[in-house]
Amino acid sequence: MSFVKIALLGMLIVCALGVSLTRNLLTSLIIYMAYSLIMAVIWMLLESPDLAITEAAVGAGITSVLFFVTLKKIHAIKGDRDHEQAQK
Amino acid sequence: MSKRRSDWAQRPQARFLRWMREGYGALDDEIISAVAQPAAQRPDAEALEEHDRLIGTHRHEREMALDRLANYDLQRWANTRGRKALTRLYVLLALLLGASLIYFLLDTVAYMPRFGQVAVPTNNEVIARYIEKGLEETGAINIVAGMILDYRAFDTLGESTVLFVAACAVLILLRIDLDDQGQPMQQLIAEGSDDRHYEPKNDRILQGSAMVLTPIILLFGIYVLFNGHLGPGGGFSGGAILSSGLILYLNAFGFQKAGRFFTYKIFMWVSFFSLGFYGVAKAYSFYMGANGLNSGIPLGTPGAILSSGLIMPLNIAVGLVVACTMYIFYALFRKGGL
Amino acid sequence: MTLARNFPFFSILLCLVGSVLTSVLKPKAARALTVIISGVVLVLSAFTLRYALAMDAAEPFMMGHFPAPWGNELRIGRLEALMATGISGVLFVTLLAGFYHMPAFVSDKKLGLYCIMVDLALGAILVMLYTNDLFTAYVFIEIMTIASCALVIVRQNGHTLVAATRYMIMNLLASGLVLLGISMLYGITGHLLMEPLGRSVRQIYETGQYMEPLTVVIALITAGLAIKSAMFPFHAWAPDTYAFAPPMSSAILSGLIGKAYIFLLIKFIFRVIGLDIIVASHIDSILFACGVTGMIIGSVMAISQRDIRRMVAYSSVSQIGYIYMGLGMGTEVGVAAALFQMLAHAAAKSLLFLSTNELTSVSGDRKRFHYLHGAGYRNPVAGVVFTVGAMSLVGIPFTGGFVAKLYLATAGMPLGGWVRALVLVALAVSTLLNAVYYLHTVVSIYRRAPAEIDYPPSHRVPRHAAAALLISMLMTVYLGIGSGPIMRVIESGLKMFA
Amino acid sequence: MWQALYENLEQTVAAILFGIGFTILLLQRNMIRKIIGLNIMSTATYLFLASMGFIEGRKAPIVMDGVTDAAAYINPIPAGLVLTGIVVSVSFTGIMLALTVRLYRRYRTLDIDQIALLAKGEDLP
Repeated sequence: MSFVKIALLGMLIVCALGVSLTRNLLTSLIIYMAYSLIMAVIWMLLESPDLAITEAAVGAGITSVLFFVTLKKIHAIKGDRDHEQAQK
Repeated sequence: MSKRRSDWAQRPQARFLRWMREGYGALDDEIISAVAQPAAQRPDAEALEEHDRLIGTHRHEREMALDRLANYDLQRWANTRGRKALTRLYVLLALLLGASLIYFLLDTVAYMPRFGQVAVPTNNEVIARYIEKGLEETGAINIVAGMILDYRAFDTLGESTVLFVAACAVLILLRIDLDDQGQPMQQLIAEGSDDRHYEPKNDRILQGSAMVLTPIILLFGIYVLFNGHLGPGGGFSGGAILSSGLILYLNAFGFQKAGRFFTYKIFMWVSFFSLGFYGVAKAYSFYMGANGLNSGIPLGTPGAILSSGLIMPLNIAVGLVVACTMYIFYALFRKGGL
Repeated sequence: MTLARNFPFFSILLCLVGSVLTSVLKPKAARALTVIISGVVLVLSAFTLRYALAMDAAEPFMMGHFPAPWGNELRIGRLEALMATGISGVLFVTLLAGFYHMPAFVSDKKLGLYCIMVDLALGAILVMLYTNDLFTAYVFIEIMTIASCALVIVRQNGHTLVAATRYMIMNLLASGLVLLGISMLYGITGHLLMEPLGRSVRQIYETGQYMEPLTVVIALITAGLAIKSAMFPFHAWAPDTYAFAPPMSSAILSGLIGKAYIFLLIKFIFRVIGLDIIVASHIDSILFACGVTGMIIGSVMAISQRDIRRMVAYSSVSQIGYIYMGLGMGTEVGVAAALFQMLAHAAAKSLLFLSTNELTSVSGDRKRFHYLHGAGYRNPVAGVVFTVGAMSLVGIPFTGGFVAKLYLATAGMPLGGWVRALVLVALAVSTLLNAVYYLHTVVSIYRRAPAEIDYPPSHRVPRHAAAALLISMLMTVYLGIGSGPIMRVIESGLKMFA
Repeated sequence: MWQALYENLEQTVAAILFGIGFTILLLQRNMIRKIIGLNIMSTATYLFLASMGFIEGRKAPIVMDGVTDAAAYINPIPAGLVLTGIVVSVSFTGIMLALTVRLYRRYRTLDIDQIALLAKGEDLP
């Protein structure tokens, strides 16, 4: 059992807890992105490159983009609202 | 409330009778008596009929009043201490449930086969055949691709269908319908479902890097797509990479430019052709297999780009479905249409 | 090698390809195509049933060139064919009777998408009936979950959005449990197809190695499927969903989709685990307890509703309780009775939801009971059909529900002392409660309408819809009169299962 | 037990993550966090599944140099199943997020309990 694997698995748990414990939605989202990326690395370590590439593209990529665009929709990302007001 | 309970109208049999007649639930009677005056004074059915006739015209108002009262109580209760205590209890119970779930699962894991060993139940004749015969039976170098698109192709057909059904469900939820004049419905736009007014921002840096990156990403996606039977990758990852290139382009240049080559019609037709091709091709091979016939699809030389029978076309079909679905997810979230 | 053995595969394929084809059609054509597909599936399933009745043992059907432990498989047996015929028949009638009032609930632009969902739901139901592979079942469970969520949210108001969100959360939780169960089972057996799984599980039971994970697997998968089929303590999502969805969707969700999950559970119990191991693990007692409680509490909740749609929705919770009571008896007779109850409930419940909608729409779309006075005269067909459906669920003789209850009681007889008593008491109490709320509704739709309430001018029900309602009423009655042959098919089908 | 848990470390972590995801799903009232909890739950299952296919010292199942010996490669089945699972989870994430957007547009909040309360009193005069 290599040290790297243990560290990565530990980080998974930390990230999962972090999602729930942070106050800001954006922060928890970014933590979730990190979680997905760590998962991709772990799959590389488990000798499943197919999974790693799919997780990196779908889990960390598309899913996060969808989350971000939702946050933008619900004005949880602050910059947008200012922009909107400035335009008016 | 020190009202005398001996009123006939309050007795169970009267409640039951009234409920059979009028239809409001017997269990709601408490609320009713709080709003309306007790029904009748005299214990006979005639009086009840009379009462019915009297309140008949006001029934609607009474129903409404009851609803408002119930709702008012509910909303008020939501801010009381009882509710807060209940919430705390719920939190405690949920934590307890989660902790006990973790405990049971860990207990189970301790009895599971050991990780990484050769002598585990999963290492059986099934994977022996996949690995040893996979190359000659499916022609795919990537055994995973051979497995999901040939041995267990029905699962993968289902999986592409999941994407299709998800895209349709999001279309139901988020698409802004055009009215009869072909204009988007104003009310929905006012609700903020469309953020088209943000664009075009004409961000030089973004546009410049998108100019460079989009072709590279698309090319890489196509490579992953076409290489699915030879190495890691395949339809799902390739499609996701393709769609991320498209999304980047969309973000840099806006919906108008992207809409020139990707419309709702194109989405539907591409999905139609990809899924239709997938379905028909696999149906042919399933039918042939089930009835013991030879499908007659050449497998080619393993390792060549044009090899392994149906796997590459199927990968491309899956990739197109994935790319379209992801792109339409994004476009629907952004502005409720394409 | 007859053509008939391909029919299950053809019907699944027809649904999947048909749904894709629907996506490029105009709404009217899409509607017609959906009805045609369900009709064709009905015919194909009937032929499959005829084919299955002639064979001695169930047949596997390879999906591809590779046999059992390697490739996906379907399995053609009597029970599967019977359920497929029943479900597609009910769906066909439901679509005929329900489609004409969909424009009241769904905007015209979204009708095409709705048709896609109906097709896919039918396809997923068929796959779950026929499949011989647990992972395929999982994938199609997800399709069914998403499609049924979409069936709810086509009607776009706040209630359906909230109901659909609840529905999705509960169902995805359940999917997670099922997937975890399947992956654990794969870890301890190394198989995904049901026959080799059954053999490995038997081996595990005999040697005792990995017995602890096996128990957890049974618990996880049973819990997941129980949540999805709205078994009593997990029914929280059901009433709102059934009450606010368009009536046709409620009919499909409650009548058909829930049944597919239960059928998968029965398959899992019989073909993967084995009834004796389930009994040894005492999971069946838990199902029994939940079923009995659900029967009573669902009925009590139904009585306390003031809205006819919610009442019908809660009565579904109680009826699902009957099915789980039969399952929980842990005997083949009990499961056979539960299967019959599934058919009876599917037929009666879809009919109830549809006729309820007819009754409320002649009363100005008001669902409170006192507005429904006289609705049975304003729309005589719906009144009669509702009455028969209600009678079936109450358990009046000559209807499907009566026979189902009779079989359940008979199945309870050979059980030990207090279990038998519990079965009989629960059946009696629940029947009484059902009678209270359904007969009350029947009485109120046949009361004289008060003069003060003005009702909308009555619209004509299209002939085909009225005919479809009457046909589904006849189906319920047929289940009550001609139950003998159906029960024989169910029993011989269960024998083939093992 | 601790020794066994350490040897099955991937599965142990997967079990803990599943529990955490489950608890987040139950506890958090914010829709977005609920969805993240769902995703954590499903990825935990995938980790559980994928760890079952790994065999120490063997390579990824991509045929190299024409070696088709079963002792050379790890189990390809879990990889295929997880691939399916990942795509399924992105689909339901999309739908849940779409539902969230619609709910927010209507009720201007992400708190599911509050939304349920607001929806109850909605069609009253």
